[in-house]
Amino acid sequence: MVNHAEIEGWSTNEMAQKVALDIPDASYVNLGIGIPEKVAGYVPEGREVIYHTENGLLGMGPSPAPGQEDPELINAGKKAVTAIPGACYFHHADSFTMIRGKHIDVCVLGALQVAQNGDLANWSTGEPDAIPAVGGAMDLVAGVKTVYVITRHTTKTGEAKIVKTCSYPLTGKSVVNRIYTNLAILDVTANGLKVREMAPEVSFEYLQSVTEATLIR
Amino acid sequence: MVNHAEIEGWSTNEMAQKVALDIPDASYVNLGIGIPEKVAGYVPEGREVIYHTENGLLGMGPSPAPGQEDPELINAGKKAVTAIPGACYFHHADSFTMIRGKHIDVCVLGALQVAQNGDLANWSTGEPDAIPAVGGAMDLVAGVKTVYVITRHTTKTGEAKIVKTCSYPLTGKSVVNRIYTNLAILDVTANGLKVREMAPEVSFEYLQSVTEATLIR
Amino acid sequence: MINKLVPTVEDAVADIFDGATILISGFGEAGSPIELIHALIDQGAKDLTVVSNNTGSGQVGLAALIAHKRVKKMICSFPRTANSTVFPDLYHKGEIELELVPQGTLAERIRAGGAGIPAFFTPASVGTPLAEGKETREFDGQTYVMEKAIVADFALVRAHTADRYGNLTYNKTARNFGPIMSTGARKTIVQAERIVELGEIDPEIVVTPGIFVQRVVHIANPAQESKLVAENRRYPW
Amino acid sequence: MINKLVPTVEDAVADIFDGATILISGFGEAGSPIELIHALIDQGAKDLTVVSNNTGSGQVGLAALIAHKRVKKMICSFPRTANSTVFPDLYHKGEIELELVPQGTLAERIRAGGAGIPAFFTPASVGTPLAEGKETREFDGQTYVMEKAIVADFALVRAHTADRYGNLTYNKTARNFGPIMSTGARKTIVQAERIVELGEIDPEIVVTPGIFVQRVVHIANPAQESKLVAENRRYPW
Repeated sequence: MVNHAEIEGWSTNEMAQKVALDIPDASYVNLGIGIPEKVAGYVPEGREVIYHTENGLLGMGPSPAPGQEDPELINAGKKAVTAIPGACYFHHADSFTMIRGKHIDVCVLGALQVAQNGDLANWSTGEPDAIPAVGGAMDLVAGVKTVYVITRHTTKTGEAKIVKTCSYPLTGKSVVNRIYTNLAILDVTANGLKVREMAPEVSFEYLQSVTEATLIR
Repeated sequence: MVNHAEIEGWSTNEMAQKVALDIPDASYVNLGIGIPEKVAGYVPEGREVIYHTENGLLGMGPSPAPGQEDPELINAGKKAVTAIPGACYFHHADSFTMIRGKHIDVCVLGALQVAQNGDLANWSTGEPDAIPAVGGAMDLVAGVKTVYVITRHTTKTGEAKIVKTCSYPLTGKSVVNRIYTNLAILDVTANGLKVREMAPEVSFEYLQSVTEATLIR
Repeated sequence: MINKLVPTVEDAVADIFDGATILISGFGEAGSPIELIHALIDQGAKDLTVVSNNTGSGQVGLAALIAHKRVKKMICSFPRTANSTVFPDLYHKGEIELELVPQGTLAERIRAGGAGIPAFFTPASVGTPLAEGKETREFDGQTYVMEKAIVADFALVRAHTADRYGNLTYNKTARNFGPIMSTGARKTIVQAERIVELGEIDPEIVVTPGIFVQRVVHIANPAQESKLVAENRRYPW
Repeated sequence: MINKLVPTVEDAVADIFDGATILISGFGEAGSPIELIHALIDQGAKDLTVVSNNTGSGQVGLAALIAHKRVKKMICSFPRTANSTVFPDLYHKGEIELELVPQGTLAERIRAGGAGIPAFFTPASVGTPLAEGKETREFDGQTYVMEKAIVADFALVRAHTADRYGNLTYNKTARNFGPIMSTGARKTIVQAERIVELGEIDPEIVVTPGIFVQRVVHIANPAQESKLVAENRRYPW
């Protein structure tokens, strides 16, 4: 039994900021579509991070000014972006050489469920009428050195997303290294999910009560 | 028993010319090191043939004028070459994508031995003190659409090079399509080696007498 | 004489046959050869297997090809599209097949097809439903799944600049699948915005060597898919 | 701050350890990182496995590294060289191992290592002594041999132009193995003739994206191996 979470905890922007603080200087980073994209806005001054987008750009810059969008310069979410000085373009096989070949340091992905052993489900609810769509997620979790997940701690209807075993189809087995939720930051360790940090007002007991997986202090 | 060949037949240049006549307009061609390189000099007027060299150039041109050599613009034999307008450079994996992926139309190779089923031996005599060196030959015979061999009909000491079964280590099995020697042009067919053309003064009987493989008319 | 330039998109797609497997470049609209796809709709070939990252949007380009029921099967990584109901509708009705492939595996299978590599091993999808029924194998203690090359009959590719040898360059992230799809088909058909003389493309910057290209058609001002979708355009118009 | 530029070749090769596997770019002298190789000789690492298409010539560059008995094993496609007796002499004495690999298989094994592909199938060498002892398999009626990726500890690569991110371009056929070797090592060390500011290399023409490169050293005027060989030079001089 998991309680319905009543503490809001960190905002999405605060979560993104927490992730950004954990990305070392000089990292090559792939940010998933959606909330993960916010991470780029919070990289601390003095750190130089290079963003990879799997559709063929290393050195992705911020969104262009309105009216400056180029339909041939987009990110994996098909939104207009820019390219920084020192950027380069390449084809899809080379792009996934970067991913699969363990050249990308960090990726940040959303999640439907994360299991306590690091299993990730983020591409399909497995419902019969859903159109399955996977994109590059399975390649990213298989190849990137460090996989961060950023997600709300529970679903909108209060169901646990941090679970003992994923019920949704997997994206990858034992692939997640750290989970950032609105309530806590959790490390996936050999012994289980270790609480690294909790949002203000969140106690360990409360956190465990809204988490299906077993947490360790 | 094979006779020692006494008829000289075609010159090396004539052999190269025969090969050149059989290369269709608009072909992509890889010429092996040595005698095969001569073929480029005999492509008939009006045919446009593009030469591939496996060290990363498509659109190889003739040798540069003396003094114009560039040590970074060489062919697979490590000789200075030029690049024609419309040429391009690429790396080794892309170069062998062209070869292995059946994008090259014709390659012309030398031979130590060719067997009547199209087996080719052209990289090693298998002697214990020889330094084996294979280069791109095995990839070429495995991937190029049409494999031509250009070779003297017998060795300098009169031994057959067109044999029933290769005694030297193979470069590839059943890979040769046509053989150009100083005495004849032979097609490798499902039924055996078919004589396509003979040099002046060469009779079928004479040709068979200096050939270990069984010839068909 | 090597001249891969053909005068019209009709000439370019004339020999595409029923049942063909076709690679179509593009990531969303970026790099999608929309004029070639429209010519293929006009040409009429059906029962096609189409390999493309997405399934198009609106009622133009790839979505229109699907809407006209010319596509028997899609091989792609991301068939959901914000602005299209074409694929989902047919899929729910059971009128189109889907082979869902992780994006990197899709790229590598196409590249392998072009490179004469019949199969390879990848860590992506191991332990997931997309690896079910596929051979797996350990190398150095890690499990990998064997994936097979895709070899296509045709590729429809959009490039930026081309010459008569078929040498190509691309524009920004519109490059995406174009270079590997060019290698992966028996006949690669290209639409390019600019046609230049031989030698005008620096040999150091050619992205697709001409050997991989069979036909080039000049489309100076390709339609912009997102604009057509915003205007609710529908092909054929 | 990302700055992959290091001041000297000594800095560049400082951490190469005994027993390391090292990819060395070049096809003959074209693209051979001769100053990095000489620095490696000075540095002293031994028991190396070297992956390079050839074995060098004369008594400089790769041939000198071999002559100094730093190389335990060569993985290459063409170890015979017109102007060198270094490799043949040691090979005949049984003092150096040789793994002979068809050139295209060598390239693909290196590329696979960089791309996270542990193994693949190729038609090259099937039915020959170089396929002996290797697994073979049929796909669509044709036989292929399984080949495994090469993953190296270091790559020594010669490029033409570089920036501080490690983006590289090459010169003509000196490109050869550089781009794939850059991807295939845990640490890729580059010597480049020209160092430019970020953005000076057009993002469309970068051949090796900086992500594959860990260190760059500026060698404005690299020695020309064939000239040294003609002059009978011997390293160290």
